[in-house]
Amino acid sequence: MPDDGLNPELRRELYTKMVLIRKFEEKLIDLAREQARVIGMQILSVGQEAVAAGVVKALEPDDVIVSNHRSHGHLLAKGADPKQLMAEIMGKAGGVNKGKAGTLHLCVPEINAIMTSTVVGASPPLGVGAAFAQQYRRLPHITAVFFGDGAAAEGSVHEAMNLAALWKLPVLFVCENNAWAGAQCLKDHSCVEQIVKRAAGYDMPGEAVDGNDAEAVYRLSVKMVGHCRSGKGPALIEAVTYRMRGHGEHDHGHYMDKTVLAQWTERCPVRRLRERLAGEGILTAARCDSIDAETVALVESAVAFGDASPFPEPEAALEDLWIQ
Amino acid sequence: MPDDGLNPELRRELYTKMVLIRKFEEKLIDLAREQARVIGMQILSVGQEAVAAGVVKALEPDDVIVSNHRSHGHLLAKGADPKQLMAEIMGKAGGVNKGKAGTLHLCVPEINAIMTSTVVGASPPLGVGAAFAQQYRRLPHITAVFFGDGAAAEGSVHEAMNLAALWKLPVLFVCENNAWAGAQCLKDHSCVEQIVKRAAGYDMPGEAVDGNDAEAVYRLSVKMVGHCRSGKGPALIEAVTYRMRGHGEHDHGHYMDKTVLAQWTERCPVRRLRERLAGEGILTAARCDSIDAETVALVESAVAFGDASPFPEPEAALEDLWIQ
Amino acid sequence: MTKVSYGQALQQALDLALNMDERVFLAGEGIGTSIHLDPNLPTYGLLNKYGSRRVKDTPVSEAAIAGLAVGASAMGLKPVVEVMFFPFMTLAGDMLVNHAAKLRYLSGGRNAFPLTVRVKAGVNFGAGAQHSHNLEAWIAHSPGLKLVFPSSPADGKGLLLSAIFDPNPVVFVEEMLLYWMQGEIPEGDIRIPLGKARVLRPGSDCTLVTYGGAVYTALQAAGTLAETEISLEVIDLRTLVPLDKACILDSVRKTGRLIVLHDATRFCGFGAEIAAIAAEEAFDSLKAPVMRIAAPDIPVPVSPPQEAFYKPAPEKVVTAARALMAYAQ
Amino acid sequence: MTKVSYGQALQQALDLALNMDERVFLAGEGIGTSIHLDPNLPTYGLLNKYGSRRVKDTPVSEAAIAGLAVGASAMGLKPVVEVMFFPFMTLAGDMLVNHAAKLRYLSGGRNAFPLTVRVKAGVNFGAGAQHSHNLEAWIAHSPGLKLVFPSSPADGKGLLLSAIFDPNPVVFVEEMLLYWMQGEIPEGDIRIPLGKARVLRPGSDCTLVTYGGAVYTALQAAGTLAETEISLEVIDLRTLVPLDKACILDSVRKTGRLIVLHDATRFCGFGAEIAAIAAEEAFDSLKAPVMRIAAPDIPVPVSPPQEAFYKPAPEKVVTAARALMAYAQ
Ligand SMILES: Cc1ncc(C[n+]2csc(CCOP(=O)(O)OP(=O)(O)O)c2C)c(N)n1
Ligand SMILES: Cc1ncc(C[n+]2csc(CCOP(=O)(O)OP(=O)(O)O)c2C)c(N)n1
Ligand SMILES: [Mg+2]
Ligand SMILES: [Mg+2]
Repeated sequence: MPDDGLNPELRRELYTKMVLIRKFEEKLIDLAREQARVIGMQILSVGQEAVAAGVVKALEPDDVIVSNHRSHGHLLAKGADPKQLMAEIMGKAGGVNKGKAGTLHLCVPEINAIMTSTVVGASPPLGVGAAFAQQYRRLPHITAVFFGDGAAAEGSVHEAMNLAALWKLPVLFVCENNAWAGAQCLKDHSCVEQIVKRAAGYDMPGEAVDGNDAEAVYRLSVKMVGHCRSGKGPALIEAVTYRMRGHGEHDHGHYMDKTVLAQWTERCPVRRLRERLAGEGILTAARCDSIDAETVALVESAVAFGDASPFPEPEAALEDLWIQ
Repeated sequence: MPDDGLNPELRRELYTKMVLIRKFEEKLIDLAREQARVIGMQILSVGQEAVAAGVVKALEPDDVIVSNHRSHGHLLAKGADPKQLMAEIMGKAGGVNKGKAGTLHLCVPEINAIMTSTVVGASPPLGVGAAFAQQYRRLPHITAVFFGDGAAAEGSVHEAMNLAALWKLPVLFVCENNAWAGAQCLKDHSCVEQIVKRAAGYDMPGEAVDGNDAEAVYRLSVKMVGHCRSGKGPALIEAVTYRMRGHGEHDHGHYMDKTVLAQWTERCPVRRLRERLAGEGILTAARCDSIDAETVALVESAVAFGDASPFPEPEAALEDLWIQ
Repeated sequence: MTKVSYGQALQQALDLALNMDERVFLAGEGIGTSIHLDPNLPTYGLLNKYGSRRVKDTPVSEAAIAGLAVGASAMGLKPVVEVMFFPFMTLAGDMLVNHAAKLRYLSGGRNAFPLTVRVKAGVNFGAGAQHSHNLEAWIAHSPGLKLVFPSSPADGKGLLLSAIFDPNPVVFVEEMLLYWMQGEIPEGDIRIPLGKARVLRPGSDCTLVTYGGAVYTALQAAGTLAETEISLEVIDLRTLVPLDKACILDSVRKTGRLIVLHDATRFCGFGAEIAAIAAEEAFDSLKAPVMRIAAPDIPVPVSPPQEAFYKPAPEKVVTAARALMAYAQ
Repeated sequence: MTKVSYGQALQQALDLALNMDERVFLAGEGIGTSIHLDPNLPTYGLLNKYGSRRVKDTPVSEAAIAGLAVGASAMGLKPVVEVMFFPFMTLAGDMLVNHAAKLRYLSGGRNAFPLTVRVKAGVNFGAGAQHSHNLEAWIAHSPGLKLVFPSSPADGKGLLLSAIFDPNPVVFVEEMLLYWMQGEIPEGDIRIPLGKARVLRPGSDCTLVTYGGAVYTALQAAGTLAETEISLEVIDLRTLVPLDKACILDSVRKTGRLIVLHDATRFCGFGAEIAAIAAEEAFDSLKAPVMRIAAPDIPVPVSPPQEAFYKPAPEKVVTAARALMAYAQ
């Protein structure tokens, strides 16, 4: 069981995970610039690491997550192997999905990250289906579903919430409100400022949280996960955060207000946690630095693994569709 | 402008409309029993007449309505010709849509009933499109959209509400909560008892009303229509009523609780208004009887019109798809 | 063998599957408590027998129903969900086509979606184009989905059992107007493999390929043609994906003539694929042009004479077969 | 004539339409303020020029976007809405197929839906099957929708103008990887009628029918074949519905051989319709089997060698044409 008290070890783990996500994605920024080292769009969660780390830390290993197009953080937080992930993002045969998925549809069953969809709004109905299976099989597990503020406008999200609440399915809806859906800011795509306002329309608990505070996210998640696990049905968390980069690395964010961005940079979740833990003497600056350095080395080894892995055979494209 | 005071004339008109709807549909019950006089399913609004009459009375002739599978009441209230409607329901060439629509997709442009869809949940996005055109063209008109409690579970309804509220479109969402979606009662298909709870999730006004009280429906509609017309955006009315018959005439309602049905029969909206108007001396019993009798005659003449009209030519099925 | 209706045969398959495998559950709008009180409907009586844990009435939410199937099957269950009428498949399309059909492939074979979607097809029940619109060609053009379209009680039962226990996602189309048609079915868990067509009526002059309710149009025409000594070989595809190409080609190579028949509209319909396969792979056997008989390219109108006009009639097959026999290259 | 990119040509059409007719408005996800700052994109700069009343960014709500188009067009506007990538068309499917395509018909011709839906098609941008999945065959099998799929800047401009001002609903497919391709276009409101194919390269030995980006695959193959004296006639359909059957049949009757090529998957793809038409209506002219060249029946994988494998290459056309020429009946 996750400890719902934020003990020092857990806080250090939170920090370590967030550094892993940050370093992994900073490397992808580099690789995206060097043409052809990574494939397709690079849609990163830089600035949103506290959501992935905080929510997933409140889950059990057997709990399931369903992710969306901005998935690296969720998967790394859940324990995906950075090597296989990196190789996959490079489209290599050694990737976790043999290169077929690339960055957008990563599937990592060994950590119960069973589906990732880049169709915006798809993760909630998929996750509701997974949660149904958990309820049906009387498992003590829950499903956490990640989706964005933009996705909240999709009809599928509404249908999923109604069904989950009606059948009291153990699903935690996590809306990462990062203030953007592509180039549209929240007030241009949503009629409400707080997505969590909608929870009442499904008679389910919903709370907003500072999505740049990993500990706050964790605390709320523990509470909401407890609700879901106890058989009382779904819950909604709205993690208010900010997309620190363009929508993807192909987007230079020309429409983003640099002042606002600077304000959010001040609130960088990784730095905040580091400073807090250092301030409280839980992690010394030196220890933080060595965590950072170890993580960079880990990420470099992932890149080396990816580089060393061959591309899949073209004809292998014909495999993996059908089960015989 | 509709008078928002309920003057005697208006109250008499409400009664007359409701009687028209009731008699028209009672005739359809007969015709459905006599095989082959009417085509397809007969999905009737018996018991729900106050919603159609009350809402539409609060509209201007130039206002638009978009209806669903249970449309006869909405269309008659708006002023559709009973003759052409009846002929259409019979699949005849003299029908308002040449027999192509039948009962389920009636389109009556001359009364601004521009679209009816039998795809549950489709009327809200269609109506939002119509309301957009009204706003875009700076018309003083609004669009009223009818949908059921069952439809409220469709994703399209959510998308429509978000868009309407975001763009402040002049659309009145009218949810006819008749306690059933086919054979599923409200608590079996909706996670909330009151659909109107969802209005807050779109920052739009929403109010429930006794859907069997035509005057109450009218009063709330005047208020909500005023809101929409003033440019403040959409509004939601939930008219709480009851489906007095099976889903359609092919359904004998074996799953419906007879005691509950009897309670609602007591609350018959037509009788209630009649008794109220009689009690207040606004319509004598004799006048009511003669309205009823005139309406029956009108409906009979509609049936005669339908009977006299030929079926369309088979080959005419090839017409009306494309505009050259 | 017992004699039951097509609907009851499907019901037996559902019943058996529920009984045999705890992982099977049913979900859909009104599949438990229905407005129809008719023992010939596939899900009739199953809620009573298996309870609301395994037979689930849902809200009117096609995307969520399909998502339920995708998500639950990813977790190892064997969902059998219903989309009421074919046109409503549009609302489930993203979940089925972008998710059930693709996510296993994209995962490099690391997950699986052993789900079945039941859907009703058919014209001639007076409901019009928003209820009647055969979209099997859409499904067939979505790699990753199997597609079954049975025409008889025995096929219905045997193929539905195979569909439910197939490890891939399957769309199972039920011809609504056949629900009341009687036929013999074997007892017990007798499955018919997916991907095998059946020669319903052997013939030597002309091959007719069809499926679903149109099978009866074809058989009627074959009877009429036999009177004037034209021997029509009628093939019921039964499964559209995977397609039993060998059966079609063997027949066309034998007869040298091909008619394709279906109730769906003609342009880009499933018949186009069959015609194309013949033109590609049996070209040297063809003695006459391929002919397609299908609904005209219009939505389904409600008025009875027009709806009847829409549905391909046996006479059209008779005329086509005669024209092919008369054709001289 | 001026030289612009395919994307800019489309942009000119949108610009002209907005300028000429107050009833035209644009809506879609990120069509005004976009994450892309690229003047070659069709809607680039139009928000600035026409303001947010006429160029509308929407929420991520494909069904509502399509519903907006259907409802607004029923009221006499001429909406031009965008569905970002073809697979997301599934989410707009009900509104387009069950409503835009059917409601006029069902109304007995009493209303009209003069809307245009722009959608991006294409593989080889590394996004995989949930972004790349050509579904033109679905649209073509939905009576009531016109379907345009231009391959050049001039066609793009002329056909988009025709689509916008056509009184019927039109799905307009844009080949994404062509956005940056340059070509000459005429100035002003010059329209190309819907329903007219074009012989891009006359030839005498074999007809190749294609559309969209695959046109360039065909032309490249035609060049290679010319070196060995095989003369390929390349037809660019431009409009898929209504289809210019006469153009195809004239060519096939002349050459006696037909190859159909597209980037969509093969089974039940649009090519099946073309092949079927040839087998029905040009049978007596055919000297060899019809051949279809299309993507394999799999979702689009992400890994570059596999994605390249997916897309039909010119070599396949060359091989097919040689096989057809060598074919002896
Ligand atoms: C159904 C669908 N429509 C559109 C897109 C294109 N798209 C990709 S991400 C995105 C914005 C999503 O915003 P949000 O849900 O807030 O997630 P974020 O990118 O901010 O993490 C859009 C519109 C898509 N992938 N799927
Ligand atoms: C998209 C779709 N799904 C299912 C149906 C079948 N169906 C017709 S009416 C109905 C129930 C609708 O309930 P509600 O919206 O409350 O309207 P009511 O019939 O009660 O007026 C259903 C499920 C349909 N027509 N459209
Ligand atoms: Mg966002
Ligand atoms: Mg209802």
